[in-house]
Amino acid sequence: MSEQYPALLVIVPLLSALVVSVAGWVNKRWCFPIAVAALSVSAWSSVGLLFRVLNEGVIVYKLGGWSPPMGIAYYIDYLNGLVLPVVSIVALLNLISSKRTVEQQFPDKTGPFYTLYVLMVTGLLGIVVTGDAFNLYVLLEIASLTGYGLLAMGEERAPLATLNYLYMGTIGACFYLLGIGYLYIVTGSLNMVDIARLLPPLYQSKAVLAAFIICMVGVWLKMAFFPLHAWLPNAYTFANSASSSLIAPLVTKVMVYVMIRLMLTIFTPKFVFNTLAVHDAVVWLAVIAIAMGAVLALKERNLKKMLTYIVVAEVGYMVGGAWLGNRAGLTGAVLHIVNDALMTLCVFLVVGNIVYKIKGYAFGDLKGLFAKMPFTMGAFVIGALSIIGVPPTCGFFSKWYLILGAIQAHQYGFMVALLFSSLINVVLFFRVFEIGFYEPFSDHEGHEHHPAVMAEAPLTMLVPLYVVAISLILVGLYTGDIVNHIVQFVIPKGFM
Amino acid sequence: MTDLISMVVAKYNYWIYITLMMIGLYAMIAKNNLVKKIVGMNIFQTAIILFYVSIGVKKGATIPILEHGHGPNAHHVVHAVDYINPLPHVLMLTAIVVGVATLGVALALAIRIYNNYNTLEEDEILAQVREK
Amino acid sequence: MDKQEEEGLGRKHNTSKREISDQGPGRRKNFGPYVVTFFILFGVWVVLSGKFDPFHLSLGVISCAIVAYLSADLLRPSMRGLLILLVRWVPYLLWLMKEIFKANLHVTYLVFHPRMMDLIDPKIVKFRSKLEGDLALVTFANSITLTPGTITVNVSPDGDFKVHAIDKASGEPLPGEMEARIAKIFGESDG
Amino acid sequence: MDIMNIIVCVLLFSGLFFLTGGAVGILRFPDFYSRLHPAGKLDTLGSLLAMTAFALFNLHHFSLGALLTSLKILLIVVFIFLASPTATHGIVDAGVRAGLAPWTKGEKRR
Amino acid sequence: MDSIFLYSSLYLAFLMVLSLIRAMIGPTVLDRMIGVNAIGSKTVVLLIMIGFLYHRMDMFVDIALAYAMLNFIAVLAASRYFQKRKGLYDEALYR
Amino acid sequence: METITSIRPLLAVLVSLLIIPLVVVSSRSPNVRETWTFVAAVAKFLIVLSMLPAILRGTEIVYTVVQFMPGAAIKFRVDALGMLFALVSSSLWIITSAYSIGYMRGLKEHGQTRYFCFFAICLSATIGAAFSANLLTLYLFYEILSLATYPLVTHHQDLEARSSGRKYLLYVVGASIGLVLPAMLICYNLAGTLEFSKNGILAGTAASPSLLFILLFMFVFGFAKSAIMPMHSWLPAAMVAPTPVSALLHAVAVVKVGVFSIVRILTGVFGIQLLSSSHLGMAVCCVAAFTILVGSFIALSQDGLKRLLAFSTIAQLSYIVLGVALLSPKGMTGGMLHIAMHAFGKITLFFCAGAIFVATGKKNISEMIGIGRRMPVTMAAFFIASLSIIGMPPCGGFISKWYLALGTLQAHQIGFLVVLLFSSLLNACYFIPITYKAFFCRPEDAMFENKVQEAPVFCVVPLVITATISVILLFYPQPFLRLARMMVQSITGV
Amino acid sequence: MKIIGLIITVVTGALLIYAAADFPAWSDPASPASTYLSPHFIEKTMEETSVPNIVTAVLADYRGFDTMFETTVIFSAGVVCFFLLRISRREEEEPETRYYRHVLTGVTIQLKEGYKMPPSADFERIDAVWTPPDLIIKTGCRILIPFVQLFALYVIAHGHHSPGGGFQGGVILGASVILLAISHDLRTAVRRMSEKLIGILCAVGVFIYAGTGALCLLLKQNFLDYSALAGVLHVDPITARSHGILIVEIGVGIAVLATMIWIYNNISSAGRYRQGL
Amino acid sequence: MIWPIDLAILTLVVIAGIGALMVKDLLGAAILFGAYSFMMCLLWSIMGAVDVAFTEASVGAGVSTVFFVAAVFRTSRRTKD
Repeated sequence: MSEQYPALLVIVPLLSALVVSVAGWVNKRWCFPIAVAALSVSAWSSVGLLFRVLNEGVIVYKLGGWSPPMGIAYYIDYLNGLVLPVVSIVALLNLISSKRTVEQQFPDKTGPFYTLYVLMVTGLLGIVVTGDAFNLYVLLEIASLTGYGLLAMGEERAPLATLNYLYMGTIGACFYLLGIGYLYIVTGSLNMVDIARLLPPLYQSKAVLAAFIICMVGVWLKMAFFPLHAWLPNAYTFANSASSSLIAPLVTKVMVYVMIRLMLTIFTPKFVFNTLAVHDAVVWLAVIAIAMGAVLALKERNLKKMLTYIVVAEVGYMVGGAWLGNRAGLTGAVLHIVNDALMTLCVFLVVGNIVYKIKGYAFGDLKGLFAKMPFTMGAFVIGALSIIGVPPTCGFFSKWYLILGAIQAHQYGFMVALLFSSLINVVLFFRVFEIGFYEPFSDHEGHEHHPAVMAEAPLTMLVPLYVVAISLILVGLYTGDIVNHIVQFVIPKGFM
Repeated sequence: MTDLISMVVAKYNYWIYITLMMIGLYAMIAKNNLVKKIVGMNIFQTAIILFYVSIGVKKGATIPILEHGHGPNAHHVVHAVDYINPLPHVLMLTAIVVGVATLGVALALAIRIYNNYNTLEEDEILAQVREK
Repeated sequence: MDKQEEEGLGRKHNTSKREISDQGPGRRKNFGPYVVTFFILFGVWVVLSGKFDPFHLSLGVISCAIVAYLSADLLRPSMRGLLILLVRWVPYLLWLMKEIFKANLHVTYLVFHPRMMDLIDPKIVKFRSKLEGDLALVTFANSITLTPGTITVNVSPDGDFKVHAIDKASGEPLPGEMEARIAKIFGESDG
Repeated sequence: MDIMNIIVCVLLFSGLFFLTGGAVGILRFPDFYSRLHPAGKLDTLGSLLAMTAFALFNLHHFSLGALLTSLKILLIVVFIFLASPTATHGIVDAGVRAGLAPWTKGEKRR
Repeated sequence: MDSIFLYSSLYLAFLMVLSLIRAMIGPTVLDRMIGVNAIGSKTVVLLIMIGFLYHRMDMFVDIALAYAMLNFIAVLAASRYFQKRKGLYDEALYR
Repeated sequence: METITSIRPLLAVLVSLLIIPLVVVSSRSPNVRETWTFVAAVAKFLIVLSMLPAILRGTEIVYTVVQFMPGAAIKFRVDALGMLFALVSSSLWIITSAYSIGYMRGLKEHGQTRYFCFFAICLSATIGAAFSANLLTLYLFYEILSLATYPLVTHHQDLEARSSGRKYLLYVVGASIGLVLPAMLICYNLAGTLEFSKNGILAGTAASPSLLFILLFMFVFGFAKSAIMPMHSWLPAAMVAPTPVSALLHAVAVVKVGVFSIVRILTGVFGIQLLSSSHLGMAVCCVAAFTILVGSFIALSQDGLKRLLAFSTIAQLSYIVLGVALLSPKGMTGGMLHIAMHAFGKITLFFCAGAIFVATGKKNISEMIGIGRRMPVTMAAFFIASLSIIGMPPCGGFISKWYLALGTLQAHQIGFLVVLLFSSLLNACYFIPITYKAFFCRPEDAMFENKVQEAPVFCVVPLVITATISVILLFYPQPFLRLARMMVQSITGV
Repeated sequence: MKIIGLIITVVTGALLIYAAADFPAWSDPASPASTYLSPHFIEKTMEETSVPNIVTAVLADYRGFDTMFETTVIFSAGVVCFFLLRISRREEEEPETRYYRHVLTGVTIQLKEGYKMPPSADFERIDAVWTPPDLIIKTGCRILIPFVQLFALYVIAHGHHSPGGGFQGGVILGASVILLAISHDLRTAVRRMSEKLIGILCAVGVFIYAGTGALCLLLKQNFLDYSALAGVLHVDPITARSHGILIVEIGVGIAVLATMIWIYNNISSAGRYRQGL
Repeated sequence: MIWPIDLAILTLVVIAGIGALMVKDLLGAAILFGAYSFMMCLLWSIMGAVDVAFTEASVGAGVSTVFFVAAVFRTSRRTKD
């Protein structure tokens, strides 16, 4: 069966999304177990794929039995071999964690919720696994549409924010589609590898240049890269916690993956860094992105919104890293996809737990939270430390590679931006810790012992949270292995 | 000069697709009404479809459905130059479907927004948001 | 949706003016309408399809069966009506064509007349038709719409017509000859 | 140029003539109700004539397939004949319900 | 014959411009509906003409038929609006 | 030099982490909880001690936990310097644990479980830093230590604690992220490795002198825990913490990790040759000397006992930096030795301050006139310890100061000798009056008139022990002196 | 905002125009797009899949995977609309007032606070804004709807030979039900196709598609390789491809049909399913 | 490909598109958008993309216009631009 893993990876969630949908009409209680089973199979096959890639190298799976330029093919190489397990496992953990929230928030609509959830994961996995440029667009739309649906169910402002997201997302996806069209018009192919093969003689063509720019702008829109980020904070903040903790970790990261895929596979580094030579400008844009994300986060008095701005800043990390144009920077960017997915999941799960128990996430609501929810906050500390970049959590190591790349590329601005944002993160998170820790104030001497009333989230929410939190540390400790066995093969040979 | 004119003439489809697309894009950015923006979004999408379909056009070719598909001379040789490139059409079928799906979702969102704020004008909604 | 309510409301009642059976498709005992619908539809299918190999014909049978199952209660045909209608429709259609042609010439004349504004004098004419059946009324209304300078504005189920006429001459002859012809088709010529 | 083609052309041109009437009519007529007259009638007849022309022309190379295609064209005509008055009625009904007063002689064009 | 069809179709396109003008200038929504409906009926004819120009009549008939059906639905839907929203005539406010 | 691969360094680090769950679980029964703390402290000390013979034999113990990239790993290497530091801190943890029990129970503090947990984490990090074999590991444990100290600093959870905590974080974490991290990466980029080596990892690289200068000061100021001016002002602020915290952490673990890190940087990253050839050592010496003088002067004007001790610490820490930066073998020996000597002395002083606070609630020196009548044992210990800090016999401090002074001479830097002596004079000026007033002045406060009433036994015994050790160290400085000498020998070859 | 929009638009347009200069001329038969992949499709489709409509063949076979997700897109749009708009009974604030109309006389009865009429043949439930359907429209549509549906099925069935296919047929089929809802009212349409049925049909449609693919997988071929169905259908592999295409087209049709109705129901009644457009 | 008609219809498309965006009434915009879809459908068939034309006819002209009208029905016709 293992040769069918690439298909199973996407098909099992798809089919089970349909089954979940039907189950929603028949008996709502079946939805959740089916969804869990489906995502478990995906996770299993993605891990299986990763090991196959490690053993055998690139895997090509022909859908419909048609060989690649004619039909659609899946290419699983080291890059998506790494990203796939992350996507599926993050989705699985969040799914388990979301059970109670969903029951609390949409008692009548669990069926559609899980349907959309599983479909979204299908879309994201498909984006990562596919080797066809147009197929990617379709899957992108699945992920986006379901994402709109999931995000819009939230607070009063959620629909408006989501509609804005929808406008931006549509422009982004259409730009991507247009860029693929430009490539198609000059090459006549839609398969990524095939396009890459046909492109080199056309590097000087204006159409290829425009295709690249348009694709990039489209992808940046989708990932909320700096000047195009305006939709993200509101959309993620006002959504329900189960959805935002799925979408915040995954969507931007998957889009970064798409960007790297575009840069590495379709338009080869030779074109991006030698022919085009705009990477300095992009890195500076990333610098501004990081700085703005940090500063805007500092302004917020609301935990979830603050985190969304951190997401914006993190996007800056990855884009900047990928555009540094050297091995270390790219390693950092790829590593950060993994790490950032995990740490964002961690903090957003914490927000989910807080919302579940306290029904609020403004700073004012967090008073005394360390006493109320010590375990949740414990995980939050780990997640926060990882975002700050404290060793041995994984956030440190991706930052390590990013800074190393910045130094090697002599992009000191980027280095400073990374450090600056880490410092701001320290401020941000310790501000939250302070509020959760001290308020309401005890008397001046602090000797009075307030018996803490524990109101911890249920076990289904805590267990996934701790799995993530521990994996933050484990991934950090095994960074060396990840880099040596996977990430270094991502980067094409001959790349500096 | 003649080059320019011949270029303009030879690719007029592309110019018009760009025009349409820019109309849509401008509407999406600058219009104040949410439904107008959705209309703009659809125009934007159709412009891209126009672009793709324009790629497929081939002078002196017919529609991509084989003549004499079945029947006595079903197995005569098919020449590629006789038929329009079908691939962009396939892609655009998908794109149209995506467009209508997005439209449905966008309208559903607009209705929800209207239920919340009783208006579809973005500035009025934002004013209400700020008041709260 | 309340199941019980649905069931209850769905019981058969012939006297009602309700047009569509609430039973949903396919719960009637009488198979006549289905068969008739099926054959009408199959005739249309053959025209549409133009393929006579067994594969496509069997597809056609399946399709027609599905549509008949779903929508026979919409069409509500009967064997007798079908035959009679076909025979009687043809002369009426020819007559109608003639009328339409005349009407169109009239309107075209108006359209291209330089002083068109002086010629036209829109007004609303009201009258009561003797026709009873829905189908007859609708045929009449549509015919009015298609012919000389008149458009049906409103028809009540009882046969009250409101007609917008573009000028005096158009509105005069109503209900007139047309009503009689339609009454003949639908066998309502008793009046 | 055989006789068939001439018939086809005549039918086609008369169809186009009526369609022209429809197009001009909806521009020239003074109000909504009167505009419906050309829109509802002239277009229908115009289409009818043009379609008949096409159906005939299609029979040029006679075959079963061509006949069926011609029948299909006539099916469109039938459909238009059923649908067009209904649509016209729908619009006029909407006008009445929206409270649009009919134009009467002597008023300004609107 | 092809050229006749070609010029006829160009002429039809011109007629569509006229209808489109009505659809653009209004003044009421209903006038626009009339204009669009008129465009629709011309489109059906035009589609079949294109079929002849491509010499693939049989392929275009289906589209024309579908077109006639769906145009009808759209017009009905728009007119239906006024049955439910009686007297709502707020276009004048922004004219 | 021969090396042994052994897991013992890792165990030494982990043992205090492992008891945290036990501490948390047994939070309802304080006795059990504190037993666990003791067990861990003793176990840690024993593990460290078990490595001592091997180190003294001249071998090194190496253990690689995980390799991230070439030249950067989590790796432990126990050498003489690390052993010295680990010995000091692990032995003092035992004593401090005992003291903590007395102090915390005496004041009925809240959150004691949390306190013991983070205390344990801090100790792990300290030992980890002591045994780290490369810059990355050092940085890792340094960061953990910084963050784990934060809850201890802000233990009281009041406004003052909050602002102090912020200041602490801003200085320590800010400096380490903003300065050490980039400096470390630049190093890595230059040298391709972060492994400490005898000659310094930067020795063979083609770094320009100005880059070296910048790097050095990024490190020196980046390890803000060492409280080199101008990065010092978190230390007095952090004195809001409970006294055992101040005692162990701000006299031993935290600040010493800072200094230790600087010593590692100077010896392991830059190397003696590089420093002396580019005169960078001199620059560091100047900064250190400045800190010594200014710190001492400020200490002179303090009234709060703990704040006084804090500024004294600032000054004393710079002795160590100065000694190492002199680059003369004797000076380096003195500097390293001072890590141990100052630790025992200063911790005694802090214990005394805490004991006074527990027993009487006094914090300011001006309120302690005549306190010797009530707490003679405590004040006697205070006296001994202050002698050690001043650098007078019969205390251990004398030895280290002696070596330092010799070092200045050996390096032909008479100026720094003057600084040393003058600062010792200043030390005497602010310490001796306290003891004098405590014993020989009439108490103003009626509270001191009563009979002898010491702090709880758990408070007093530890400070007596540390004071005693301070004295013993003068006569038997063996393990520490030998370790320091071994280290210096391995670096300089003398 | 307008100025920003203008600037962005102009910049984008300028970029696109600039790039278009390097395009091959429009409708050039020698352009890469026309010479690289498409000749294969055009020339080989018939022998590889035995489907004359190349678009259908490419759509459902060569790029069948795209189409499966296209159907999924539609499906998810339906679910999203339902998820966003449908107001469940629990969410409604107060017990609703119900209206009933006596079918024969047209008398309307109002029942307050959630009381229900006992099931009766003579009354039908209506809504507060109910308007009597127009006779002409109603009758006209009644006659047209079956033919529209038949045409839709024809389109699905003849996707191989003429333009059209599952998607178009499905839309027209859905439109016919929408037409019913428009010409009568939403309740009538919902009675004929209940919400649950629609919801299940949606999923079933996509399931037919994906399930066919998965069946190929179980028959030891790659996903969506319809030639694997040869053994099941007892035909040669090429005809099996053709039949496979038909099967998935039917799936697409069902999914699209149901989704279109679903979206319409939700949008036109804003989720209350009372009174549609 | 019949370029004169193509050009004519392209012009119409642009006009209809602008019209749909300029109309100060959402119902009117929806209707004009329907007209825009008609034009598009014609355009596709002129370019020989029959399947696309079919889809556009069924989707653009039929269903999406109905969706628009339904949405406008459920919200408001009012618009300022």
